[in-house]
Amino acid sequence: MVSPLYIIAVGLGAAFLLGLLPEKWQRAAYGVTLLALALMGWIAGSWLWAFALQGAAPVEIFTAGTQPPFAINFRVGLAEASLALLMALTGLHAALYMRDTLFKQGRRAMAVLLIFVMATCGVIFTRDLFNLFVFMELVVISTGGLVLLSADRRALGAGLKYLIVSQLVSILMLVGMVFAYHATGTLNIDGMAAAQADLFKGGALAFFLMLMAVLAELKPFPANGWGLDIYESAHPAFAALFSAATGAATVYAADKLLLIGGAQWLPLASAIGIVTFVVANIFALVQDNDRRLLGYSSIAQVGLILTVIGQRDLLGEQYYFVAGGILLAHAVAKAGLFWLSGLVAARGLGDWAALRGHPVLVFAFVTFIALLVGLPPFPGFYAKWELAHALAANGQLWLLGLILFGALLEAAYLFRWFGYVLKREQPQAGLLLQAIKEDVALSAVVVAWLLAYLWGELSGQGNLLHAIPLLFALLFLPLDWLPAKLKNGLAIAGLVGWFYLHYPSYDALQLIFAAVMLPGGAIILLASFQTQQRRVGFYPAAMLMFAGLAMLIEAKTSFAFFAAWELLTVGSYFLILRGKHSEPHALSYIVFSLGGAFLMLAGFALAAQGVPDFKIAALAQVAEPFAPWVFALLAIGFMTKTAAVGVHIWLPGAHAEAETDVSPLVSGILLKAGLFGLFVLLMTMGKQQLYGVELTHVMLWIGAISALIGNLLAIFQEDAKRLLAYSSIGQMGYALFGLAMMNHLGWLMALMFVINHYIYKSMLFLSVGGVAKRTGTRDMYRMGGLITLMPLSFIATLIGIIAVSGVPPLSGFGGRWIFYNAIMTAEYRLPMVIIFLAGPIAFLYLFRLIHTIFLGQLKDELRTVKEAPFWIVLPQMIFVVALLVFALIPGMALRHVDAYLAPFFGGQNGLDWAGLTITSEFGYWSPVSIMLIIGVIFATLFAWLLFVNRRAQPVKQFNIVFAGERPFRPETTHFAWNFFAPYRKALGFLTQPLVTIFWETLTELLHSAADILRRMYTGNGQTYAIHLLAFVIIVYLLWMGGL
Amino acid sequence: MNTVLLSIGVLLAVAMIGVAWLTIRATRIATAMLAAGLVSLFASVLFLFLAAPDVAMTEAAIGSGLTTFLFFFVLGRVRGGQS
Amino acid sequence: MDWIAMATGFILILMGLYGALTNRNILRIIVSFSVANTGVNLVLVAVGYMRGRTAPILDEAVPMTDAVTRIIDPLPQALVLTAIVIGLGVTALMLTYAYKLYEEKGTLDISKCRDLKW
Amino acid sequence: MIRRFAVFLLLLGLGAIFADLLLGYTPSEELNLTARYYAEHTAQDLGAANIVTAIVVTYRGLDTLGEVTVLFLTATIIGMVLARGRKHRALQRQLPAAGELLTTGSRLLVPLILLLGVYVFVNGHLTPGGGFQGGAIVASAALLLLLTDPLKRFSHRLIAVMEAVSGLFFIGLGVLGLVYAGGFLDSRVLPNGAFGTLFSAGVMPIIYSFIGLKVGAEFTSMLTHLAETEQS
Amino acid sequence: MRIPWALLTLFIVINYGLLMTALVQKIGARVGRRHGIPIWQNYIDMIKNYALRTSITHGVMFYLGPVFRLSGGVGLLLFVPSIYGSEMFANFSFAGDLILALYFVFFGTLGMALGAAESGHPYSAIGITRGLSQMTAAELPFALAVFAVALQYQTLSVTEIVAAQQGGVLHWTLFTNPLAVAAAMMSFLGSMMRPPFDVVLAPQEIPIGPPTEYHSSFLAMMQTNRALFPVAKIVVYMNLFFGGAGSWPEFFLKVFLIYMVSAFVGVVFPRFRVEQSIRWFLIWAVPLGILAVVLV
Repeated sequence: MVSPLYIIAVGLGAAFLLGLLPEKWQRAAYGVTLLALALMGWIAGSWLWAFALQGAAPVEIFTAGTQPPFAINFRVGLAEASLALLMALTGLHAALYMRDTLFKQGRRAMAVLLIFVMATCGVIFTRDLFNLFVFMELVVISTGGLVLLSADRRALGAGLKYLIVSQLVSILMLVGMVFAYHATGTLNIDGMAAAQADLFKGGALAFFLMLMAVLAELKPFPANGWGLDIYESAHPAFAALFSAATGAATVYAADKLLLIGGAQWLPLASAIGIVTFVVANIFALVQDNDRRLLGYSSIAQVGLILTVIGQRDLLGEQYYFVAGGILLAHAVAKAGLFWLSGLVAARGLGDWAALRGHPVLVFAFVTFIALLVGLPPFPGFYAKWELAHALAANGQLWLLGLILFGALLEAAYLFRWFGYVLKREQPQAGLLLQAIKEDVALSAVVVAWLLAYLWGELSGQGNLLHAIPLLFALLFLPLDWLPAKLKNGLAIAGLVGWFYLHYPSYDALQLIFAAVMLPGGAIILLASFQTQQRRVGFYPAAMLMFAGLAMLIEAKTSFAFFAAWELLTVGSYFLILRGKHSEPHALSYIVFSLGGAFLMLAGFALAAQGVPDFKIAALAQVAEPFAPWVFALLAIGFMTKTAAVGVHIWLPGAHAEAETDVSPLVSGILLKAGLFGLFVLLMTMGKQQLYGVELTHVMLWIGAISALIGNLLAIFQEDAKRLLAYSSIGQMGYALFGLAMMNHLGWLMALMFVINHYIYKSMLFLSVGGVAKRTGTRDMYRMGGLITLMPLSFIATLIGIIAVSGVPPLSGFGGRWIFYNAIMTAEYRLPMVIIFLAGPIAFLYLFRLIHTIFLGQLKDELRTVKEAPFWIVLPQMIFVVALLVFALIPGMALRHVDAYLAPFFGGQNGLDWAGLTITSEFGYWSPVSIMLIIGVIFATLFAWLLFVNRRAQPVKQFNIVFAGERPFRPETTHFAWNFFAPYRKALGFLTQPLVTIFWETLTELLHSAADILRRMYTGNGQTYAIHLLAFVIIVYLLWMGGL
Repeated sequence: MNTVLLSIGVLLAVAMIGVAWLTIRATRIATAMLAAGLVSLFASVLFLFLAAPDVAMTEAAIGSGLTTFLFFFVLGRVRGGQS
Repeated sequence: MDWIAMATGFILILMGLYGALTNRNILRIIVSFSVANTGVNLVLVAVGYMRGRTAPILDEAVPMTDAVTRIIDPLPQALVLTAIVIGLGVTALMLTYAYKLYEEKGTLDISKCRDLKW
Repeated sequence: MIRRFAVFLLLLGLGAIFADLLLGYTPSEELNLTARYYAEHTAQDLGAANIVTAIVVTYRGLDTLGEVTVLFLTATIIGMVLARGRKHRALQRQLPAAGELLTTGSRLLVPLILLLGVYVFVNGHLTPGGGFQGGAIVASAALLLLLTDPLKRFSHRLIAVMEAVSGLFFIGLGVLGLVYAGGFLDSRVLPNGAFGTLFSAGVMPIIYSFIGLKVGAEFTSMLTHLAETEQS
Repeated sequence: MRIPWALLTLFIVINYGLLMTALVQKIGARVGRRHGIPIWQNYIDMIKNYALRTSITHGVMFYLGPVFRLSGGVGLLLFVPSIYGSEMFANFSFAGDLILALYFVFFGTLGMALGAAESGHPYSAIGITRGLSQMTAAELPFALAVFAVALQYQTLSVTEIVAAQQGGVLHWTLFTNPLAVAAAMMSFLGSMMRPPFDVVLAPQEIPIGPPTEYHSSFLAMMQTNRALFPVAKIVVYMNLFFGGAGSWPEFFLKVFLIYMVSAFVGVVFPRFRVEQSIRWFLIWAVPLGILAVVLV
């Protein structure tokens, strides 16, 4: 093994050697540079290998043949080696990426790059304070040089600002250091840490100054304007280095420095870190320049890591896992994004739409964003999980809340950006493709996935990349070049196969949900056979969602549950985003979903109280002070997914704007994930009281109001798919209501809704989607009279609306019947009033749906419309059959669930399923008899009427009684627009978009606050220096004043 | 001896502060630069008193010498910076 | 003496910073910083100073054997040596920046150099 | 005005911190652990009379290496920045020649100054002064030449080679220490020799000489690069 | 064996319905000092319409409308026992309980709406929107009342509810739970399509409303339902609130009296616009229903 000192020696030596080479020998110089960087990387890598795999102990390296306090020493352990490898690799990649620039600038630039990398390694290795200072100064100065490699002339100003600030920093550092030396008699970090006890007051102050100096390099809020300017104007390859390498090295320096101060300084680090994290993310919301946005994000991430460093004591042995996970994820993702930014010609976020033509680059972009946000299976996910658990177990709830809030903001702007990439107009400027640059960026993707695997292996929770559903979903990435039909077949086979292999191990509840989600999904996917092209990106997204669903159902631990939850959220987000105009809606979907997911994370963390490997079933044992909070957090998380009122505003747009076969997926299937979660929650935790309020009672109200508001809004929609989407809100409200009743039949009704809603909503969405596809519009008033042209779609819709409305004999009635039986024993009666009102309102929108599309007057431009494509009609017909079967023998599915639920309610079945009649405590219901009786009456009357009118004469379209005239234009004759005008007059006040206004105001407030506050970054270097000074003074007053 | 040294030290200190004031407030940049060099020079004398001959030499050669030259080099090339 | 030097050093730092943060001319800012740096060096050396002792150079006057009781702390001096040189490096770099900025914009007013912000 | 007031207030705060430090400062009566070690061991272990030099070159040699690198870096960046865009410049205008006195004086003085510089850094381990000071003196010779003839083109090549070679030797000696002695930059690659003589203290004087050369070269390089920018 | 008895019930109720509606109309006319229609006028209309052979159709759903409508009426009647205690006239109540009846009401409404919409006449659609809108509000107090009654008797079985009201007039829900009955009767007014809630059909003006395009046997089928449906609906009310009927005479009397309630109100009040009637139900009837539910 080569001494790590050679990393320094090689870097420096190569830099000096470059001076020897003649000016003309650019290639040789470049070769030396690459070689040196590779050598440095190799040395670091070999040590990493030794530490990680051979369990070598950390080594101390003495210089000058003298023991540490008297000479400078290095320490190299696992963390140092991996960070050094990171430095060398990013350096190497930067050199490759900047090849043209380096050739143009000559060997001097290469030397500066080498010294930069060498210096960051030095910062990481050294255990001597002053040596740390020297290396940091080297980093600063080489940064001052590398900034100038940019083609952007503004970089000059940015570099100057940086130098001004670092002058201030070095003054603070030196003064602090010499007094610390005076107090402890040593410059060695470990020595100082050992001497901590005799740090008298001057020592504390000295430490404070040093800490401020190092923290200032981490760009804390508000002393970070200069950093942003560098990010914005520097060469992207250098910005990548600045973010990944400088950031990581300085973080590590801060980590070392905090050893000196000891535990009492850690809260300060956390406080500064979290403020920076949140504020930088808020500011980033209003950024339109890609690199500046990345700069804000970098600052935020480093703030987060600083927060984690401050929680070092809490995290214990998880510390390096957590901090390292976030740090490496940040470094790789940021480097990758900066490298990508070099491929994009223009600097607006929307200009990244140019990536769209290159699926591989889009995949890279997605990977980096997922890495940054901390989605599974990337390291940040595991890290966030452990962090949240440690914080919750130790009562740091405020901190946890702020971290999650900041993370949500970050996710919001990153996903918004991703939306731009996929949806914005392709810019004129386009891409500046260059093979080497692409390769560099793509190598970061590889590293990202390697890290994901590594962190999975290291995590005690099990590696997500070993989960077969997830791997199956990922398989579709390399297969994406295949034709869609083939992939569709594979996907369906996968879903059905997985279900077939696993259903024996499911209990009744799991079975119902699994049947709806997996084979149910396969049926909907039949509709996807009608696509012709390759449909790039659809299958990985869809299968990611299904993987999440499959894993969710089987999840035993809270970790598995949460990971599955995030997977299905992300997968469905990609699916929704595929819609033509779905960009804003997909964004609001992902923001709400992640918000809900973060609440769940907090809930699980609070429940676990530090127990690793927390079982879902153990939720039942959560003790008193936490239990109601856990319940509330999880419930809100799940209700976000079911779009309960208050957090429902994402749903209409997301479901309506999705593609034809995606809408049923996300409506018919995805919503059930929330119900599944609620089921699990209520089955384990039962009733909880918070401040004397029974939480299930609150849920009861939420469910009722959702039902009312969903239905009410549905009747005023002109857009057919929006109508169905609002209807889903109402239906989920019913299901929530049933669950919250906390009685046997209520739960049974909720399950009934799971099945029913899946069938009829999928059917209706497909039917309406088919119509929209053929007519080219979703506005119902533009349709009309399509019954003769699209009879099959009409039949599906007809059966669908009868089922939704709950009119006997179809299966919707079963739900209503169980509902009435359930409310008979419910504890609360008032919420029923709202549900009663909501019920009949459903008729309004259902009638509107079928009337305005299929009945009434056919439009001239639609006279040649054909029936929907076969593959869209086929699943509808399957659903029709399924609906009839389920209407006839609901017991087939429900009796098992009934028996499964029995133990929760005293062991009795809720209903008596013997024979054909289903009997409850209060009433009875015989689906077969009902169907027979109605069928016979109906058939008799129909036959008679047909017989009587056997010679009836069909008339032309406009042959109606019209005050003696004949209308000629269908547009004026088809009564469709503003259909329920009187209703709006009477109850329109209930449709005030209060919730939308609330969330919009909140968003608006955040944005304008960011827009106003960010003006503190005036662009004047002096102002930035003043910020830094103010930062120091304020922290001094707040912290030392209280110390 | 000690008092003499001390009074010289105080004198130096006062001189340095005065010259430093000139540095930050002089109307002409050239004056400011000269004053900064002078501060450095005084400092190197003070270093001698502080038993730091190495530092004194360095401060004299680099702090007051080279740095000042650098300043003037650049000053000559930017016409005082006001335009 | 050490008190005087230290106090002077601190005052120089503060004055230098005041100059650096209030002057708009970049050259003046750099000059002010160099004053502040001198102040830092003073403070550093002053911390190492011990009354009644001599420079850490062994010769006839200070034999090897009683060096411990005769010389002052050499370490801060070594640090200051490095700090001075680093200070020069940064100053030179900033001057170069100033020169390039002037070439670019024709002015040295730092408040005119605000094309990157927010 | 507001800015001034704000800065004043903030500096008042910083002043308070400094005052706190100043008032809390108690001069130590005894050498602390580290300083005591240097006082007791430097002469025996390293054979250097100037303890500061021993610290700078050996004990904290890594700092010095960094410091030299700072200068190298600065010189490189200055070269990089100023070389950019110089090529298309119109060539020298004729400037008034420097005065007779200066020209003759410099011819006389330059060798002397150079000699002095070399003396300072060669004796760094014995007397005050060393590589940095010597290097600065060497550079002032170059400065003098520049003053007498502003258009004098120094051989960049020569400077660069000197810079590079001395730097490489510095590192090379450091690595030799790693291989043949106690660690990187250990000066005991060569025997300590007789205390107080020129050829003592191991490779310390050699390293310091290279430092001196390198520093001199770098200063010169900075100065010439700056000097070669046109007087606009 | 149930089927012949069910057909008999159907026959009785249709004839009774035809006569009763005509009678009520005649009474209204006499009160207004007009001569009024002959008592068999409904029979004449029906026979004429069924006999018409000139018929046109607007499409499949056009057929289904009346069929749905009449199926709804027949089904509603047959899912509820007509005569308490009589095995013969318990009809098909074994198939489902109160909830079935409650929801089956909508079957005809929905079917009618579909059929009428198929005709393509804008007035039909307007009529339907009005009808459905009004229904949502009108059904609410009824649903609340039913809930209250079910809670009161702790059963959803119509037979059991009737059974619980036996033993004297004072055992009727009318007296044991007057709030619920009041709410339900208000709802009843709305569902009878009589003034003041008849803007849906607007029978006095030009033929506006869902049946605009219907004629001949289509219309006849709907007329049949118009006779049948109110009675079927009143049977539900009777069973729930007025002690049910132990015999056919009691049945006739109670149905007539309950029907007269809506007739009286209709004579007194002017017609409401739809939003007015919605507000009226929400303001007056719903609170009563809520009180009924809460106080049970």
